[in-house]
Amino acid sequence: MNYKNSFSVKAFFDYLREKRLMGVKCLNCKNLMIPPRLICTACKKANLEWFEFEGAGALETFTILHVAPTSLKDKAPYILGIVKLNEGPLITGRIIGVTSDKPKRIRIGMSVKADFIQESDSTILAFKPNN
Amino acid sequence: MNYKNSFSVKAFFDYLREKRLMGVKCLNCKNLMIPPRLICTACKKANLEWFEFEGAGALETFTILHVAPTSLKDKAPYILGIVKLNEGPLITGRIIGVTSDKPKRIRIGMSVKADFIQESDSTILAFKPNN
Amino acid sequence: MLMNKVALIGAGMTRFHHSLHKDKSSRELFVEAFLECLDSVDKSISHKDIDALFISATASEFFEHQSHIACLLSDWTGLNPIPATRIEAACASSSAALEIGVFAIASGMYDIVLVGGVEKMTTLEVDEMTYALMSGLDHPYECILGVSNPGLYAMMANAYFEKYDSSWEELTSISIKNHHNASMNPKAHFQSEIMDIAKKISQKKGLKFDNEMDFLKSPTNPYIAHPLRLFDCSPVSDGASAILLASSKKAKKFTDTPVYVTGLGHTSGTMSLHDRRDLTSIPASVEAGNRAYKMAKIESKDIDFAMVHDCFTPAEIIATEDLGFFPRGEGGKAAIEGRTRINGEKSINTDGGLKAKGHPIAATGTAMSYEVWKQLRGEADKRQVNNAEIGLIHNVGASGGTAIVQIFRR
Amino acid sequence: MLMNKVALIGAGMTRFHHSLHKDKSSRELFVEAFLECLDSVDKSISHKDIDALFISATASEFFEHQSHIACLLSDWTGLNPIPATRIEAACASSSAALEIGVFAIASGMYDIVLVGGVEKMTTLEVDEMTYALMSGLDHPYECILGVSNPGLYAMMANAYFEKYDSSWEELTSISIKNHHNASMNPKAHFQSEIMDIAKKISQKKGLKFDNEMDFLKSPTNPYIAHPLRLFDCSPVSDGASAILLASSKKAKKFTDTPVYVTGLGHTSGTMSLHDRRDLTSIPASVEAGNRAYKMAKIESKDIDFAMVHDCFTPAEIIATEDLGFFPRGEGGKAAIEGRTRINGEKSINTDGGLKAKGHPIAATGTAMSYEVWKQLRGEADKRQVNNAEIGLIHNVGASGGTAIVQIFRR
Ligand SMILES: [Zn+2]
Ligand SMILES: [Zn+2]
Repeated sequence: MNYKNSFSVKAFFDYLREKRLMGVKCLNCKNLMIPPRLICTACKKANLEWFEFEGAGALETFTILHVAPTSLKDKAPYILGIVKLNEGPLITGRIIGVTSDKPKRIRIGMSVKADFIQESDSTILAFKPNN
Repeated sequence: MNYKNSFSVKAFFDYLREKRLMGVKCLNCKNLMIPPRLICTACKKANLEWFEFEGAGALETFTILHVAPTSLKDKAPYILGIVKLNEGPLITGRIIGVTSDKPKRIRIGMSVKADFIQESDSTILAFKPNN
Repeated sequence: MLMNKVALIGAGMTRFHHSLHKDKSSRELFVEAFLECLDSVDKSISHKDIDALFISATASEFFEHQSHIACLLSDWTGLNPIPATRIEAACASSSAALEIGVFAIASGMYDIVLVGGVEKMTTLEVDEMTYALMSGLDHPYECILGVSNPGLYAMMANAYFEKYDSSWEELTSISIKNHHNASMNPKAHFQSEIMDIAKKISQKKGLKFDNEMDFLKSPTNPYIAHPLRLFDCSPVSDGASAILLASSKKAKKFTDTPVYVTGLGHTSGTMSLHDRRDLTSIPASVEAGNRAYKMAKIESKDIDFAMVHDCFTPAEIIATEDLGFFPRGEGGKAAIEGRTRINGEKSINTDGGLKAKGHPIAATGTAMSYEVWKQLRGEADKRQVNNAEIGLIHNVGASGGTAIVQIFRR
Repeated sequence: MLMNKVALIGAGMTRFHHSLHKDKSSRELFVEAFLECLDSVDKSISHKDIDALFISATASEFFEHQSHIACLLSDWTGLNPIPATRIEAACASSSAALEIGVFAIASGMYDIVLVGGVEKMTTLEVDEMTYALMSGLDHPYECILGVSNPGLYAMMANAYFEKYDSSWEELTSISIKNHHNASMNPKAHFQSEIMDIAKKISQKKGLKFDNEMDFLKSPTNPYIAHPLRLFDCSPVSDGASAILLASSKKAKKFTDTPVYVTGLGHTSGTMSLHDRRDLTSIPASVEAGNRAYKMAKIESKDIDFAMVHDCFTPAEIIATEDLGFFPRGEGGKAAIEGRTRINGEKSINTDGGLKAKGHPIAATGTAMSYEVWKQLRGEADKRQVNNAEIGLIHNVGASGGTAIVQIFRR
């Protein structure tokens, strides 16, 4: 077994800064995972390789955050969603390109694609509707 | 049993602001405690009354803090000590009135008395040597 | 195996409240619950009878810059030098502590163990408190994005609405019922019906609300995380709760009416909400329930009453489905029809739930057991469930990364 | 009763280090220890064999804004949905987790349990880290005054010097020995003798040190909390450790050489140092030791080797006295005379101790058990204690608010 791999939180964000949405693929059972893991969630083997997701998917659910934590107080209200990527896995992201004062405009099932926004010191995963 | 007493952390500091060093006395076994408690450490009864300590005692041990936590970085090096009060109990305080560059001048056993210093928003218990 | 080996012989808790405990810190809160717990033991108990302490505080690091709190509470209760250990599993912390107390006794190591939890939350402003509790989520993959606990349950609610063609109106049945139950609970944070609160506000602000729905839909009930509004969320409360556990052998020395632990279920879910395929259920709750039923050798229909984790209103609906009380998609309808009120088909959150009783995070699990203790001993006063024989608690950590179900009988 | 009911069947840990794990967070560190732990099981083990998880992180709230970490690690190890609970008792957290793992198995609830701890410390600057770890002290009565963990042990050291007419020079025997032991431990943070470090520094800075004492007395070894200097303190390290426990019945299925848990002792002391009448001993350690000896039915003289809690050099001296290895006031002299070196009269901290192996807080307790595991199986290589049959670990929370002693035999 190889313990010394780099499927780390840091690597995910390093890739995100390069506008790449990276997860892993299990070399044993082909299971796709994002964010990257060190052990396959399906077959429990630690035999993985990087896998790049296209970033396209459909909105599985969402919320509009009105009461925000300290660091994001100025940004509220903002929208969050969970997106089902076309490759299968789901992931959480900020939803941009729709305004929070019209929640009816945000539809579960609408197709979205990944975007990468800069916030404070880090790159944040976001999704915006496909028009 | 009376659960609703005020032998609280807040009360200790409220008294400290008034330059009073307050602990409690057990009405059952006469045990003296400082800081105040809600249950006697000796007989385990919750039957206490406030007791004012004179603030005089002897230095039981001390240290000179060179690597300080963030909020006290500017104050380092500073001296801390545990004082055995004349009434019996021991308590921790900042040691003032001696300079930290002469550790030999700080003697275990030396007699000290309580002082109350203002630091940021709170009153801090300090002790200084009796001269 | 473990079934009936351990019993509750005492229970105590502070009132849960946002301002009543302003001048108290964790240690004073917990001592208050502890003293009531000692007093509740029918045939009296003393410090020297207690062998160990498993205590929870969920986020005392942020609220009071205090960890190592089990040691502190062992000291402040006068129980020192008995072993003292802090247990943390987010909002399910103190039910995890109770479970470990059961293990410790059943192992033969101890006869009597004190478990409980305390949370002093009101030291922080709402935005800081929101961030503190976000430490229970996946930091890089949820927290950094600004996902809060209400945000996660809001996303579950929207997924549920979509799947079952339901809407926010259904959720109000939960808060209305739980406020009603809390109005009969002297330990509850809120002790008034929603309409009473609405009336108070309307008098003060010169507004007028025709009925509960009129109030709940008004800007006086603002959005926290759409679709969830203020009255969909449990309040911020300070509080503590404590339970004394004893081996069933020793229990009779302390009380003629012990409450037995008959079922334990505890499972972990994925840390992130997004790692679950169905967002309208909490898989860890389903599995924890199944494990608890199996150990207790009963089915969900045998449960007379249950305290379920209603940190936000959709959580209660999902919980009653996950635990098998109602079919999928029908938890909200069941509540609307009154089937979950006290002495309805299944009495849910007789104490007012987290929503109205309050949710001082680490105090919640053992406060649920406190209500079960009261109910099974017939001491729940106006909230009493008739012929209460089997009670269940269901305690969830964050969005379902932890789920704990415990079953008790008299 | 509990004696010999539970055994260690596997052990793993990361190297402890301040820079090597720069790019890893808690989850990656713990998975690394976990995978080594799985690999260490002689007859192989798989995920589905493991029933539950008790994991420690002491101050992950400050280091990574992450609580609910047992759930996170259950998820990241792939062990989800097994129950996962976080255990905290300051610096004694993961030995408390091991103890609870033993209870859980002995209760009959589980057969195989994973315990361990992780601490990712290097995310903070020294002053912030100092403050984070001060949460383990009594916040209003110690922390606010600016008392740090080294400050508390410095005060114990001065009290000890006064009582036994000893001095700082005695302490250096501890750091010199522990660096020597760590130089033979591939998992240790420092893997070099103090004199080697002194030589490196002297080359770089153009200084010259005649011997260890010359170096240790120089400004290159600055004061942290007088009389303690940098080399009296354990370093800041990232790391994780994990232990697999099994019921003794099941253990043989996984290994022919299990390591049995024979003695458990755990007590709480006063939260504040000032609440103890004698500052030259840690009463909780004395009592925890006595309880562990009693359960294991042995005396201190029967211990072949011990990992004791040397977070600061005076702690090791006090520990060897508190545990009954040496008479009061003679712990330091024993070290100077070489009686505590490997294969001396009593081999102490064969792995380099917290001082030189490193002290990622919550990883420390089960890392001590890791060394006991290695020693009792004869796998400690150049550090091997001859005829090692009974090993002890001694893990202290903060200034002694918690003390845990555990005894193992092969
Ligand atoms: Zn796989
Ligand atoms: Zn007394």
